[in-house]
Parts: sequence; structure tokens; C-alpha cells
Amino acid sequence: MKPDISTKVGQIELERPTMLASGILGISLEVFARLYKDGAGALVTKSLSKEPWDGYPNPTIVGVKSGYLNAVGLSNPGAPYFAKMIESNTTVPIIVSLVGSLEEDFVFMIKQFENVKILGYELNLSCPHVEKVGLDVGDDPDLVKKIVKSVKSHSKVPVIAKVGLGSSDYLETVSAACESGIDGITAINTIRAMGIDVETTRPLLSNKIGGLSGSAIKPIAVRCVYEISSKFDIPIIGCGGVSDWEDAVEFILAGASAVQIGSAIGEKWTGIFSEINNGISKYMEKKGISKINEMIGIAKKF
Amino acid sequence: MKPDISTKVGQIELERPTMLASGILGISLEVFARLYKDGAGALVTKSLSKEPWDGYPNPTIVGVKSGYLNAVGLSNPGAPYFAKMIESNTTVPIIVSLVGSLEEDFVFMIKQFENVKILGYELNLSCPHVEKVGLDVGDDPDLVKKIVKSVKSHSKVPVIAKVGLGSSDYLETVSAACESGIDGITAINTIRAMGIDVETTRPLLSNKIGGLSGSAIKPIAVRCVYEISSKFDIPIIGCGGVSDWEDAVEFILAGASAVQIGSAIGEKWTGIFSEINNGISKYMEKKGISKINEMIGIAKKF
Amino acid sequence: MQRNFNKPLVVKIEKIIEETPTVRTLVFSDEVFANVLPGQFAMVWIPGVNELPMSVMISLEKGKGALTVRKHGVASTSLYNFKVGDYIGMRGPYGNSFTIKQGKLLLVGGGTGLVPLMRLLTFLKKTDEVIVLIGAKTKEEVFFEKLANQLLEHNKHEIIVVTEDGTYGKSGLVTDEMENLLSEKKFDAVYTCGPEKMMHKVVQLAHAKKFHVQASLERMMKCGMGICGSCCADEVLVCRDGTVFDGDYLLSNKEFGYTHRNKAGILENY
Amino acid sequence: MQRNFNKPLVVKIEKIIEETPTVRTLVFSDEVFANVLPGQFAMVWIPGVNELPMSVMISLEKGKGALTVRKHGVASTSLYNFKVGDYIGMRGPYGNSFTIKQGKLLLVGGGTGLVPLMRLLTFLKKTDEVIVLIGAKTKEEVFFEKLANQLLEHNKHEIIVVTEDGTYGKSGLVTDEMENLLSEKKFDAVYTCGPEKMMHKVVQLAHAKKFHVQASLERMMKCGMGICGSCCADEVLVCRDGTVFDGDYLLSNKEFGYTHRNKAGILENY
Ligand SMILES: Cc1cc2nc3c(=O)[nH]c(=O)nc-3n(C[C@H](O)[C@H](O)[C@H](O)COP(=O)(O)OP(=O)(O)OC[C@H]3O[C@@H](n4cnc5c(N)ncnc54)[C@H](O)[C@@H]3O)c2cc1C
Ligand SMILES: Cc1cc2nc3c(=O)[nH]c(=O)nc-3n(C[C@H](O)[C@H](O)[C@H](O)COP(=O)(O)OP(=O)(O)OC[C@H]3O[C@@H](n4cnc5c(N)ncnc54)[C@H](O)[C@@H]3O)c2cc1C
Ligand SMILES: Cc1cc2nc3c(=O)[nH]c(=O)nc-3n(C[C@H](O)[C@H](O)[C@H](O)COP(=O)(O)O)c2cc1C
Ligand SMILES: Cc1cc2nc3c(=O)[nH]c(=O)nc-3n(C[C@H](O)[C@H](O)[C@H](O)COP(=O)(O)O)c2cc1C
Ligand code: FES
Ligand code: FES
Repeated sequence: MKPDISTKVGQIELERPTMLASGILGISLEVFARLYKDGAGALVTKSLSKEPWDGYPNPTIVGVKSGYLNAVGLSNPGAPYFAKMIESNTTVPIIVSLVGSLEEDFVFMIKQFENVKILGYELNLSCPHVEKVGLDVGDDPDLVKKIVKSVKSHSKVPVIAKVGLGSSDYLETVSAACESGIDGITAINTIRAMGIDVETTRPLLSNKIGGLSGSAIKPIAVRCVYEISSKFDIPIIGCGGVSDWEDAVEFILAGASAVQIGSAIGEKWTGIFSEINNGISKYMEKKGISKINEMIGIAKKF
Repeated sequence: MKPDISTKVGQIELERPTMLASGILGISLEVFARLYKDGAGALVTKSLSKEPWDGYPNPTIVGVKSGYLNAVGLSNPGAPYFAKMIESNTTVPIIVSLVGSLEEDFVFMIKQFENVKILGYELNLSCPHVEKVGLDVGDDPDLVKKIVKSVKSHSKVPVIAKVGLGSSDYLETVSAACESGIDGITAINTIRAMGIDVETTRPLLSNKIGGLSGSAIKPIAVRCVYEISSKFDIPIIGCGGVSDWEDAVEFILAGASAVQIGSAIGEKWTGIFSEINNGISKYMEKKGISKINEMIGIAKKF
Repeated sequence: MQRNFNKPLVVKIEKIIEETPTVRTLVFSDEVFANVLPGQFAMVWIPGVNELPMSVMISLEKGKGALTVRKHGVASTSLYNFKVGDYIGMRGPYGNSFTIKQGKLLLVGGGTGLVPLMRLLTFLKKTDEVIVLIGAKTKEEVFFEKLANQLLEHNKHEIIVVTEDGTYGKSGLVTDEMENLLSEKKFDAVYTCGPEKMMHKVVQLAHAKKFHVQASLERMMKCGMGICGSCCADEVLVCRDGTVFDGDYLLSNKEFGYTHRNKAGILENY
Repeated sequence: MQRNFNKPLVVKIEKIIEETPTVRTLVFSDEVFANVLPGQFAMVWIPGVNELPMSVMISLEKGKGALTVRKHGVASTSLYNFKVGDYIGMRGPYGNSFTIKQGKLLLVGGGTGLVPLMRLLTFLKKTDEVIVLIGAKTKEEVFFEKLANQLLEHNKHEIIVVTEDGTYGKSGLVTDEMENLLSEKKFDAVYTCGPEKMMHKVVQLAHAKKFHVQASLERMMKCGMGICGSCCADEVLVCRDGTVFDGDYLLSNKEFGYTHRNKAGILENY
């Protein structure tokens, strides 16, 4: 019998365990529909703010030896515009990523999506290169508590918090989010990093400092998923450097219920979702595993 | 005229800007002598503790896509044994790395080296996989202050603190060390990470969690050097993923006075020091730079 | 060591060719960029200023690549003002390329849209019969006419320049001239690059005659490699699925000819 | 995707051969480990237990590699007790190899030190004349005698077994027998692997006669790839500069034959 690769992240049901990570190709409904057809189990939007943001000037993304550096600067069309853009959607499983500094920002944005069909929200508490939002919020557990409580009280769909490595203990951010009723955790975002061109002696990104993604960060991300799942009873989505089915399985064994894929799309293009889904399926078949949840976190028993 | 690649890390004078990183091939005087002959400007010893440590059982080091994972567990013969082993040395420029939990540990170890010729000490405040030492110390700025003050008052040679990314803001560790009179900062150590084998579903390292090194962490390390040099007036040694001369120059442009090389030796072997020294020298010639200190930190002006 | 195509390769500008009072071609040395496919582009780093997608221009010298830049906003004007000896960074090459057909070929270009078409000319067979339609607002904005003649010296060919104000060549829109041509001639392939409204008309005209037609699109680009999503046009990512698309497909694309997204990702009309 | 040789490749044990009451050969499938050079080793992951350096044993079946393990401490005993169907991880292959000379060859091995010598036999020319000296404490510890004969069936050869207690073959130390041989015969090359004291003597004897001699060393190994330093012997790193060294060099190495380092890095006497 073919293994069942559907999975659940708390209340969020996914046909397939591979999701599109936030900020990757994620600005139009048409592209979401295409990636869903190509095998993604869910699509996380670019992080949306109250108002449209242009982001930083280019260069905003460059490749480095082991992955990518980016400081896109959270360019996005704003929550109201985006909500309108996807309001006609009934079939594509979308998770809306939100970014902001204040409780009110988040509440305002959630209002925009009241009548739009979405799977849930992902709160970006971890973008490492824009001031006052992202990690600046995630590094402040009290603010995290306030925001999560507000969002939870206004949202009719599940809410996930996306955490990353900032200048405080990310496990306290997780703890604050869990206490405040969060439905799941995505780990991790990019890690603060930079590159300098030796010919011009200039930083490669216009914002100088950006976030590192791709294979480079995978072992760090797997460690975080393992730590969170060892310390908290909360569904986890693994993210960071997934580029083949073994990476995806590694995250699941560490404790993730699903994975997000970002940078690797730049190398393998949109076929990566079904490639990884098939790989997971074959692995399960070989190992006699019939459902994803039989594998979640089993590396912890050693 | 050939550029001059000698450099100074505070009071420490180096003929060449490439040093051997702590824990890499660093357990015998004979190997140090060989690497010095092969081009290293200085040799940092394995981190030494008061007593000999066996370290963790194997597997202690494995390769991953973008670098290496290790949890050697600070195996070392102990400071007294090591001091005896190198007491005959007069020619090889050695920096002794020390690890411990208490002020007294460090003071005891420094006593051992009182009559041994060494360039300086490097305090390991950043090993990410052994409890009560390394990062557990680095994450506690008050303890850092106590240890640095004690060490400085007992040592006749310069003292460097090696920092890394733990569960607190590493810049506060740097700040605590600077306040307490440290002579330089090495940044960074490996970053907490793990890998899981999908076939056996087991963590790859016996200690489960270890540290990530190699190309993967270079952009993160460059960012740290850049941040430290932007915020503090302290000599810096860059470490993390240096594998060619461009990497080394990148660290210097970010603010490092010298670099340490670790994992890349596993790929390129001992010729890597002179390869990188020559590369730096050619770069300086091409750019009309006559001394290393003309390049230190110049990426900050943009 | 393997070259990382996603990290800018910093090159020195070796020569600058004045094409028109607002267009210059900057020449540099690099084997990879000297030999890209027609339609491929680079992300061009203008250090301290910005990074822009640019078609990779040919150079008549071996081992050299080039950029042909029209001064427009801050970034392109800054690049336009670069001097010999200045450094720029080149990421890529990115994108697919025109499918090269043989026989009777029609190329329709406007402005810097001529860049990939010039490279296309270097890929043709001697037996191909080629007509190049060059559109411009006015006489002094016409460029690459001589170059096209030179590249086609061994082919049966015709270069037809059309200016909107009639100060040079034929008068009117380049697509009007194309309509005239199509009324009497058949083509095995039509290639176009230039303003999207122009390309839209070119594709419609050729499609109506069932000629094979391809167009190279422009969209807001940040990564150039299929990661950021900023270049989406309907369900395609122009940087990665394109920039060259078949006319058949384009006529089914909701955005082609009508809308594109700005830096924030908001749809705007052409 | 490229294989990462520094990450364990997990393989299933397909067959187990009993060599002696304390030595077993475990066979698995893998093209890379089936074809390593004589002297190369793997870091063998015994999941949940430890990871040990082990010479890669040959298998007479194509596409298969093997390990020959003597039960000793906790880790090797655990591996020895593995069953068919159990998984082990293999990193590598690591290290250099014996330099293969032609002519009259002498191989001197003891215990699992015979493993790289058996592989060496598969690299010989038919014209080589070979003597293999196998040393063991007692009759029931002798293994690979039959295998050596089989591998050398097309060569002029002799297998001489020497047991310390004289229960099988000649009686005494294998190096005594070697001394006898050297008093009458000349060799183009001498290869040895086994206990270091034995190898030390072999190297001294061969060196005195100016024969080309190489020995494969063992040291405490953690990384196997030249990073951790635990395998140092004087100024060389055995895992990376070796494990095979020329006798000439070894006699100038301060540690060869006398000392090695323990897990903490402290020198201990052999
Ligand atoms: C595939 C491709 C190939 C191109 N080839 C050439 C070429 O060979 N020569 C040439 O001169 N120009 C080329 N362009 C256009 C070029 O990238 C710039 O858009 C143009 O130079 C104006 O930039 P600016 O910043 O000076 O103008 P601005 O005044 O800042 O912007 C004007 C308009 O330019 C466009 N633009 C600005 N930034 C970008 C960007 N990052 N990506 C896409 N569009 C942008 C937007 O539509 C914007 O509204 C190409 C564009 C694309 C997408
Ligand atoms: C290059 C090389 C090839 C080897 N090939 C074989 C082989 O083909 N077959 C075989 O049975 N054995 C081989 N060994 C020896 C093997 O690695 C073990 O040392 C031996 O199996 C005993 O291990 P243990 O942990 O069971 O014993 P323990 O009782 O734990 O240790 C006994 C002694 O074994 C040695 N040892 C333990 N761990 C290591 C280690 N990580 N690296 C090196 N030495 C260690 C030490 O000298 C230790 O004192 C080889 C060793 C090396 C270095
Ligand atoms: C170009 C780019 C843009 C990104 N934008 C966002 C974003 O808007 N919101 C967010 O939460 N994460 C963003 N990320 C982070 C990714 O969602 C993901 O967490 C990270 O890239 C690690 O995954 P990967 O290694 O698979 O790319 C972005 C990453 C990249 C490379
Ligand atoms: C096997 C191994 C052992 C290490 N041991 C130590 C150590 O004892 N003390 C220390 O400060 N750092 C130790 N490190 C960290 C390195 O010194 C260095 O900071 C890190 O590996 C990053 O540099 P690299 O990418 O060049 O390897 C060790 C690293 C490795 C890979
Ligand atoms: S420019 Fe980023 S996806 Fe096309
Ligand atoms: S075993 Fe690590 S250097 Fe040899």
C-alpha cells in the first residue's frame, strides 16, 4: 500500500508535508496555484505589513558558497491589497505571513482577511534584517506574548509563530508563544550574516547585513527543531536548507510535522516539491511507515 | 615591492595573518612546528582544561553538505601535561587556548605556563557542546568579567577571548570582556547544530548536538567581525569557514587583524596556509596595499 | 574552484561606445558573459547604487561581453556615467533563450530591446533571410543599424528603421511597418524585444498569421534566479521561466501587454 | 548528487564470515568501498556505540566491501556481534596506500593487520613472486591463510604461518622467521601491517638490507580526515599523511615503535 504523506500541523491539515516558505516566489495567487499543482502542501505568503513596502534597493539577494544572503527588506504590497488579491481563492491552501511591530498592526491585518479563505497565519517574529519588526519583536518575549494573545483572540484560523536565532534565547520566544496559545512553531528563519566583495571592498547587499539561507543553515535548523520538540509539546514546521527528501525526513525525525522549502527552489525549480514528496513516500514504503506522524520526532528516542 | 603580510593583533605580532584555529590538529609541538613551517602565523592549541579530558565517544566529527559537525567534547591532555610538552619550545609561535568554569581553573592553568614561551592565551568562551564551560560561560557576562579580570591580572602575555553565538547576545560578552581589559577577540566558534541519519533515524554525533564549522558559517562569522569592529575598539581575529584567500581578505576588510583556519585544513591539507598567504600578498600587490593594517575594516566605510 | 554564478563577478569596464546621446555600450572581459545565449541577462551590480537586470550585449572582440544601457532613472544613469576603469559586478547569466529557427526570419526591436536581437543575429545560418525592424522615437535615438548590417553581411537581409516622428527611415510605429510586411511576406519565425505594448502587437500580428513568434519580457527583478517572486507575470516567473516565451503562451497570459508589478508587488498598468 | 565521503554511508550487513573464534568478516554492498586502495580505511559507525577506524577488507564478490573485526573492547565486540541485516555507517575511504612495486615481494602481517595486505595481493602482477608471513599467538588465531593462497594461485608464492606457541606452522615470532628469510633472499619490496612493535622490527630488518619497506600505522582516530589531530605521531597525522609510510621515514619518526597518544592526547608507551 502506498504510504499516506498527508500530515497535520496542529489543526492545519496538509495533503503533503512540503510547504513553500515565506518570501519565496510568494506574491501572486497565480504562482501559488502553480506551486500547489506542482506539489506544495501549502503556500506561505511573503510577510505582509499594514502598508505596502518597497523593500531595500538591490542588491537584495546574492549567492554565497553555501547558500544565499538576502536583505529584501520585506517588500510587499501590504495586507489590504493582498487580501483583495486572494479573496477569490477557494482551492489553494494559503498561509498568510504577517509582520509588524505592534499588537494593533497585527489585529488590523487580520481584519483584512476575515472573509478570505486561508489555512492560517504565520507570524514573522524572526526576519533578521529589518528594524523594529521580525527578530526585534521575537527577541522581546513580553511583546511576543501580547501579540500572540491578541492575534489568537481575533483569528478564526490557527496561528503559527516563526522563530529564528536573534540576540536572545529563541527558546524563550517559543515559550512565550506557547504560553499565549500559539498553534504551532516554524523554525527557523534566515540567520544574520553578510558578505563582502574583495574587489570593491564593499558589502554585497545594499543593506550590508542580511540573512543566510540554504544548505548552510540546515544543521542549525535541525538542531532547533530537535530542541523545541524536546522541550515543548507543540507542532513544528521545519525550515532552513531543505533541498532534498533526506533533508525533509531529517527535519521530521527531529520533530517537525511538515517542512518549508525556500532557497532550494532557486536551484531545482518548482519540481522540487513533488521530487521531495516522492522521496519521502519511497522512504516510508521502504521503512514500512504508513503515516507521517509515525516518524515525527523519533530521533529523540536515542 | 612585495607587500608586507605581517600583522599585529594588539600586542601580538604575527609574521603572517593566517593562524591555526583551536582544536584543529593542535595537540603536539611537532605538528605545530610543521604547520608553522608550512605558513601558519601562529598556532592555537586545543582548548586545555585543568585535568585531562577524554572527550565524547566517537562519532565526534562528520561532514555535512556545507561543512562539518563536531562534538569532540574538548578532549585534551590537561594544561599541566601540555605545558610540560611545549616547555622546550623557543621558536614556534603558540597561543594557548584555555577552557574552564571558574576563575580558579583559569588561574591554575596560567600558573602552568609561567615559564613557557607563548604568544598569549585564548579563552574559549564559546564551545557550544560541553556543559558548564565554553558558551555556558560566554552567555554569562558577569562570569566573563570575573574570569577576564583574573586572567589578565595573572598573565604576563596578552589574552584574547573567543566568542560565539549562544543563547544570549554575544555582543554583551564582547562588551564584558572589553571592559575587563581583554587584548583581543576571536570570532567565532562553531554554531550549535545537529544532523540525523535517515537510515537509522539516529543523531550522527554521539553527543547528538555539536557545532557547525566550515563554509556554512562564514557569512555569519564575517557579520560578527563586522559588528564587533563597528561597535568596539578592539583587535579581532576572524574565524569560521576560511577556505581561500578571498575568505581571508573578506574577514580583514570586515575588521579582522588576522584569521584562523580550521575545517578547511581537512580539505586542502597543510598547504592551505601558504596558499592563503600568497593569495593575500598578490591581492595586496594588485591593489597597491603595502601593509595588512591598511585593509583592516575598510568595508565599514560604505 | 567552481565559479558561483549567483555571486557578482566584478569586472573592469574596458571600453565605452557611444550609441546615441542617451545610450552607451560598456565593454568588459569575461569568457562566460562573452558567450551567453540570445535572451540571457545578467544582474548588474552598480556598486553603492543598485543592481539592475540587463541583457548581455555582444562585443565584436573575442572573450568580451558588454552592456548597452540607456540612461533613465538614478541607477541606469549612474551606470551610463561609469568610466573606463570603473568596476561593475555581473551575476548570471540567467534565463532561457530564443529558439533559433532557420529560413525567413523577422526581428522586431525597440530601444535596448535590440540587445538580445543583436546576439541572436550571431547565431544565424548563412542561408537565413533576415529582416530587422528597428523602432525609435526619433532619428537621434536610432542605434545598432550599422551593427546589424555588419552582422548580416553574409546573409540576404534588410534593415528597416522606423521613427515615430519620421526624422529617419520610415515614419510611424514599427508595428505598422510590420503589418505592411506581413501582408506580402511569410516568415518562419518572428522574434521581438522592446516595450511590452509593442511586443504585444507584434505577437498578435504574427500569431494571426500562425507564424512562430517569441518575445523576451521585462519585469521587476530582484534575485534574477527564481527565488524572490518579484518578476511574476500571471503564473510564470519571468527571470526563470523566461525571459523568452512563445507567442501562443503569451496570448493566454493574463498580464502580458497589460500589467506588471512594482517594487512592492502591486499590479500597475502599462 | 555528489556523495559526501565525510558523512557515514549506512549499509546493511549482508553476510558474516567466521575467521577465528574472535574474528569475523562482515560483508556489505558498495562500489566505492569495494574498490579502495590497499591501506585505505574507513571510519565505521556502530550506531549507538562508537565509531572506529577499520581497514577496508576485500570481498571475493564484485561490488562488495567488507570489514574484518577482532572482538576486543566494547566497541569492536559490539560490531563483532552484529547480525546479518544490521546497519553500520561507513565514512571514507581515507588515507593513502601502499606503493605497489614489482618483483620479489615480502608481506608481513599480524592479526587484523592482514586486512590491507590481502587487498594488496589483489593489486599484484602475475610475474611477482610473493612470500606472505602470517604471525599469530596460537593456532586458532590464524586466519586468511587459505584466502592468501587463493589470491596468489597464479603467482609463484609461499605462505608461511608462524605461531608464538608453535601450535601451527613455524614456532616463534614472525620477525624471527623474517630474519631467517632475509639471510638468504633479496626482496624488491617489503610491506607490513600489524602490532607496532612487530612493524618496527620488520622495518629495521628490511632497512638494514636496504630493501624498500612500507608499514601501515594505527593511531587513535576521531575524524579520520586530518582535522582533529588525535592521530598524530611526531609531526605526521597518520590518518592523512598515512596510514602508509616509508620505512626510511619511519625510522626518523620519534614515536614509531615506542609511543602513541590516548584519547586525551597523552603519550603512552607501546
Ligand atoms: C531582463 C531585462 C533586461 C534588461 N535589459 C536592459 C538593457 O540591456 N539595457 C537597459 O538599459 N535596460 C535594460 N533593462 C531595464 C533595466 O533593468 C532598468 O529597468 C532600466 O535601466 C531603468 O532602471 P532605473 O533604475 O535607472 O530607473 P528607475 O527610474 O529607478 O525605474 C524606472 C523603471 O525601471 C524599471 N526597473 C527599475 N528597477 C528594476 C529592476 N530591478 N528590475 C526590472 N525593472 C526595473 C521599473 O519598471 C521602473 O519603474 C532590462 C530589464 C530586464 C528585466
Ligand atoms: C587505520 C586503522 C585500521 C584499523 N583496522 C582494523 C581492522 O581492520 N580490524 C580491527 O578489528 N581493528 C582495526 N583497527 C583497530 C580498531 O580501530 C580498534 O582500535 C579496535 O577494534 C579496538 O577497539 P575497541 O573500542 O573495541 O577497544 P577498546 O578496549 O575501547 O580500546 C582498546 C584500544 O583500541 C584502540 N582504539 C580505541 N578506539 C580507537 C579509535 N577511535 N582509533 C584508534 N584506536 C582506537 C586504542 O589503542 C585503545 O586503547 C584499526 C585501527 C586503525 C587506526
Ligand atoms: C529572498 C528571501 C526572502 C524571504 N522573505 C521572508 C519573509 O518575507 N518572511 C519570512 O518569514 N521569511 C522570509 N524568508 C526566509 C525563508 O522563509 C526561510 O525561513 C529561510 O530562507 C530558510 O529556508 P531555506 O534555507 O529553505 O531558504 C526569506 C528568504 C529569502 C531567501
Ligand atoms: C574538530 C574540531 C575541534 C574544535 N575544538 C575546539 C577547541 O578545542 N576550542 C575552541 O575554541 N574551538 C574549537 N573548535 C572550533 C574552531 O576553532 C573554529 O572556531 C571553528 O571550527 C570555525 O572555524 P572553521 O570553519 O575554519 O573550522 C573546534 C572545531 C573543530 C572542527
Ligand atoms: S527576479 Fe526573483 S524570482 Fe524572478
Ligand atoms: S584522526 Fe583526526 S587528524 Fe587524524
